Amino acid sequence: MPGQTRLSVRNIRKSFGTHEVLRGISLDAQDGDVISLLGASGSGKSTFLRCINLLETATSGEIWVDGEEIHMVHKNGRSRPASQKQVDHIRSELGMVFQQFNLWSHMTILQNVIEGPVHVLKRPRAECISEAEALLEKVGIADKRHAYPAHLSGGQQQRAAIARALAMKPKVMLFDEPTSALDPELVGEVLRVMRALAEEGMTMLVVTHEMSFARNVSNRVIFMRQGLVESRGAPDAMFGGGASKAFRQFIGDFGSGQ
Amino acid sequence: MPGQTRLSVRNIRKSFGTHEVLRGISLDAQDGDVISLLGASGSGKSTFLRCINLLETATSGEIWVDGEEIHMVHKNGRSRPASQKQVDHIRSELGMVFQQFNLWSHMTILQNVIEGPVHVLKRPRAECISEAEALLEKVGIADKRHAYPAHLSGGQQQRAAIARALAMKPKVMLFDEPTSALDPELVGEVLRVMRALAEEGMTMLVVTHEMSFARNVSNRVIFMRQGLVESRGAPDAMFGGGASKAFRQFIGDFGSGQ
Amino acid sequence: KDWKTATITLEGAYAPWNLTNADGSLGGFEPELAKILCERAKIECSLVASDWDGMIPALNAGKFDVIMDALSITEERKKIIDFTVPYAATPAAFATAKDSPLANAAGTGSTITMTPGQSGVKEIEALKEAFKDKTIGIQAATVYAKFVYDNFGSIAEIREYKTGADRDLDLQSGRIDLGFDDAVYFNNAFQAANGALAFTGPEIAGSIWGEGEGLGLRKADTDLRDKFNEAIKSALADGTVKNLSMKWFKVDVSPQK
Amino acid sequence: MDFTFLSQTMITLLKAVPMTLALFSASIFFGLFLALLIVWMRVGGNPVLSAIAKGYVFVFRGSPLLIQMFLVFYGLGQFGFIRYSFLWPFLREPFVCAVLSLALCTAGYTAEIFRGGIRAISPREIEAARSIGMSGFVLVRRILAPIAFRHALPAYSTEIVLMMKSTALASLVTVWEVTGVAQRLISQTYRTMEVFLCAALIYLVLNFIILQGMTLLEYSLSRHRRATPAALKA
Amino acid sequence: MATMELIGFGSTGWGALLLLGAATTLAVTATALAIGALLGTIVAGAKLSGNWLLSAMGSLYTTVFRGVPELLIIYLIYFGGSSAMTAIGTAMGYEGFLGLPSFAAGALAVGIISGAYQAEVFRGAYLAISKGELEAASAIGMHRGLRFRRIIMPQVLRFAIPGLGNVWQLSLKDSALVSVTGLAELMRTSQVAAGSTRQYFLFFIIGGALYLILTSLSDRVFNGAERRTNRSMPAAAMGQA
Ligand SMILES: Nc1ncnc2c1ncn2[C@@H]1O[C@H](COP(=O)(O)OP(=O)(O)OP(=O)(O)O)[C@@H](O)[C@H]1O
Ligand SMILES: Nc1ncnc2c1ncn2[C@@H]1O[C@H](COP(=O)(O)OP(=O)(O)OP(=O)(O)O)[C@@H](O)[C@H]1O
Ligand SMILES: [Mg+2]
Ligand SMILES: [Mg+2]
Repeated sequence: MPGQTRLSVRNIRKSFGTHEVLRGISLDAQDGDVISLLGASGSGKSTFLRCINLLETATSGEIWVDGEEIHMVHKNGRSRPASQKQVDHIRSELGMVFQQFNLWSHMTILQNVIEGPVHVLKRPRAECISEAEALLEKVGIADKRHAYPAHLSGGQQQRAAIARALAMKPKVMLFDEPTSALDPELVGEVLRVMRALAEEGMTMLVVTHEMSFARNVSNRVIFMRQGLVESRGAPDAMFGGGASKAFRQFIGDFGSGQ
Repeated sequence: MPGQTRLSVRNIRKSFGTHEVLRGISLDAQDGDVISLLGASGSGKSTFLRCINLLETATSGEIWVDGEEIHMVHKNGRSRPASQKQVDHIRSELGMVFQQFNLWSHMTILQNVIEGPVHVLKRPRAECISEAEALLEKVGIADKRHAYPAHLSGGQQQRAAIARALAMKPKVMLFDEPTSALDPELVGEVLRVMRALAEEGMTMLVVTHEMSFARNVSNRVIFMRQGLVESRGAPDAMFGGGASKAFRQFIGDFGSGQ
Repeated sequence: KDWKTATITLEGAYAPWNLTNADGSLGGFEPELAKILCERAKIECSLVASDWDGMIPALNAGKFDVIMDALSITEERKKIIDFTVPYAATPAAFATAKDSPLANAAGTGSTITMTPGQSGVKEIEALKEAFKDKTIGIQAATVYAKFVYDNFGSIAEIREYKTGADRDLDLQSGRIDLGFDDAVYFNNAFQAANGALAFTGPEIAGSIWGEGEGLGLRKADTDLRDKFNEAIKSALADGTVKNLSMKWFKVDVSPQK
Repeated sequence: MDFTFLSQTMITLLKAVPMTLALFSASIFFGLFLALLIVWMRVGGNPVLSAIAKGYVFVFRGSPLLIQMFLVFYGLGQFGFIRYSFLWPFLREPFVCAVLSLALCTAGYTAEIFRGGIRAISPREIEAARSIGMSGFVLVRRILAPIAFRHALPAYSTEIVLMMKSTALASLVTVWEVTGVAQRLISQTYRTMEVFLCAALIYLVLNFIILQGMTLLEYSLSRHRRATPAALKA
Repeated sequence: MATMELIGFGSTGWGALLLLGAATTLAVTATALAIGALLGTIVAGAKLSGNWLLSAMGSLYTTVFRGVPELLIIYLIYFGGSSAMTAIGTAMGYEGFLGLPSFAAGALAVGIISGAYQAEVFRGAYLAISKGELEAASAIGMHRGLRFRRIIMPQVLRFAIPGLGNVWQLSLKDSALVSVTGLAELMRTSQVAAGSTRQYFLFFIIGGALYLILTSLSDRVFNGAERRTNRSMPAAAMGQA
């Protein structure tokens, strides 16, 4: 099992109008890889994740998930996926936690979490509920399971979003700043959950501003700058001072401090 | 000027239904005070800020802004402000940066920033625009001034929200996790901006998960737990190990590491 | 009140009684008769078109003074408004598709006279036999509707239409087998149908249809009514009505008495 | 006030209520199905289907129901090939034609209303659904439809009430429902205001019941927006 | 050939009258929409006010004017209105009949009805505004009026445009009922032409086509407005995969 390539991205480009946000990004992730995606605000991290699960269609480039290439058709200068079926299948294997959570406002937290397993994966409802409750327990919001998203605090919403993504048991998880709304104690807990998932072999791509996560949990770090990969490497090498000047400046205190 | 009490909160309580979220919180803030509000997710921090500028009406308690008490009327077990005029006036002196940003979706970033100064404070438009541009420059999103919120990255939206609040030149600022969506480099920059504001004498109440801010920028730390102030004190004392066990556990690595 | 002027309303869409020309002016039997009547009554009249549905309430609300719209004089209407003496009275008849098996029923081409409530007329009994289980279309709420219900309600299916014109279209499409209405009206409708429709059975005339068509007025305006009564009587007496009738209907509709 | 007349009128009109209700429920039922089909064609992404749906909505929303009904009932019968086709036994029936034209017309409006509801869904919630592999029918059934329906409900209740009133036109095609009977009474008695007031009262009561029902539905579907969740109260 | 002559502009053609009818319909509808916008805003405000008396009055208005057949409301205003005016006139010593002009009565009646529908459209649009954005406005001290003008109105308009398009359509067709006041709008002109010439299908189809032309003109206006207000929305989430 180790060494199998779960996700492979080749030379992705993406423009909004004339503004080129991604200018050719490639990446390979094996089983159990935890890749931290760092970069300044506006450098294209969210856009990159959104391109991988096709919420945005990249202007050009290739994406392979679990050895399967996502087929694209190109017409009149626009490209789109060739088969919706393939897209759906691939998306159900790619989990995503959004920067803005994007919980379904008309469903309670529990309903949000079981929605995918029950209606996309078509698994038995009772089973999904007990799994969902365990997950909510794990992220510490089991008592809020019958509340609607609008009635939760920011951190509670974020944890609900994480639970919702995990309930799909995806092979690859895409996290967009999964701890931004959490306090240090919870950050520690969520990172523990993520570490355990990595050990179970889940592949993860994590946009984060949490340098301690990048350094201590992930096994590779990618630093994006203006739509390009500025530098990449093992965390120790990157944080150890071997990285580019831009990266050192980006991490600021964190690099020098420890 | 120093020593003048800008904000004073006495024994605020707030329930949602039967769930008591705030259970009696008091606070005094003088000119130039920078108070960090720490606490676990769901402990009531956002609710507390929202009660101060009356977006939620507290179930009981008193609020004084700049020496003026906000008058409340109590009727059938519910309370509400006595004078909408007073509320509007007080709110224009209280800046607020929301956890979810809440930018006005039908306006460009620049329009969002000048909206308050032009239409609430009735200042000349041209002047407001040049000030707004300077503010946007300061938070690093001047190039996005004609974009709509929906087309910005998370960090860009957050900085726009900060600029919008500052443009009102309030006497007291309430920040709800103002750096949650920012990378370390930007966090550093935004904290620099806030430190400068504090030196100019602005009073600030900051909900944050950024321990380095709490420790290095603020002059007082309040730690909330389950709707109560669990402990409070000067940052050095709190982080120096003199604080409660709950607080030490909350800050985790941060406390022990440095 | 001294009646120097009066406003007369009509629908302007009930050819040939009254109709609208393409230039917007009103024409037909009634507008021409109205002109003559007003001259004789020494009243300056203006004609305005208005919707049939609102006509009687609008008269009573004072929007105009006279209705001249092939308005049959009936007991119910007399409770609400006042009438002049009739200036027309028309027979009624059945119509059907020319190629229908019901065409040329017994008595076609003849005229019978009936009085209100009369039953057991042998021509009608013959028609009952012929029209068994057929569908008859009538215009709702007319004297003709009552007649058909009374005499054919037990043997045929009756369908009520809001306008005669709608019924004629269904007669042509074969949705119904027979129509019953004012014979003068039918005469005109047959032209529009390009000869696809024809009378069947006898024309039915007489007091069974009431007194005929008269001008409608507010009950209070008795002086105006009297002026028009005089005018109508004189126009009937000197054959003016008959001439106009022959011009527009090709038959004489002036009340026989 | 002439109470015997009013009560007699009321009784006569009430006898026509079942016909009004039959027209109403049948046309709402078929109209809803047709509308869903049209919305699906409209937003499904196929340009040809979308254009057809657009054209449909344009024609049926853009012209008066009176004209549509006239053309469906009297117009279709003018064509020999329809008169001799297997459809004629159905189209011959006034009730079928009335329901057909009412349903065709309401479908155009309803389709626009639901499209508006779909537009009001937060794009973020749609993205979240797509990201777990939802698309097509499941996406519609689980996410789009519930949210869109909730958004569209006020406009849709309006449309339903309009349909109740639109059934009044069916007397044009010899289906005698409440308004038709009222008009017939008026042309017999000429007491326009009294008869119309009775009819109005009937419609008002029927519509009030419908609107009340819709308000209840709206309330029960917006638990997620109320200030305090009901679960926390008690 | 005869057909072309009938609908043409010659001395026997109905073209000019039909166009005049269409123009009248347009004028009635536009006036009614303006009246309705004013009433609708007030009623929607009342329903949303949170004051039970105001909101009950608002509900009464929307229930009655949506629930009662349009024709009756037109009757009430046209006949009732003139009876009232005549009574007032008589009391003030004026002899004879005083009436609302057909156009004014028709536009007022359709406007009152359209106000009930617009109130619901505005209310729905208001509820669609993000609560956070309203809070942000309160938080900088915007008073009610300002918040309404700067934040609520623009967004309500944005969300209400499709609904207003629907109301426009409704009013366009309600205006056809105004013919009972004797106003020669499009529907009545078509019916008069049909009855006078006995060319029912021809004139109903022409009438329908003219309504469609009015619709397509107004659709163009509403679509343009919709596009303009949509600039700030994220790129179509619906369109793509
Ligand atoms: N409108 C509401 N209705 C009911 N409960 C609410 C509502 N808003 C907040 N709560 C509850 O009140 C508690 C405090 O929420 P609050 O948003 O103040 O937390 P917080 O301290 O800001 O947390 P975080 O750090 O996660 O943002 C939470 O348990 C939340 O579920
Ligand atoms: N829908 C859009 N239309 C136009 N420009 C967009 C759109 N979405 C994003 N952008 C632009 O693309 C750039 C990259 O955005 P992205 O959200 O990927 O940044 P990010 O790296 O995730 O930043 P952050 O850390 O602040 O979330 C930004 O400059 C943003 O303004
Ligand atoms: Mg981002
Ligand atoms: Mg919070």
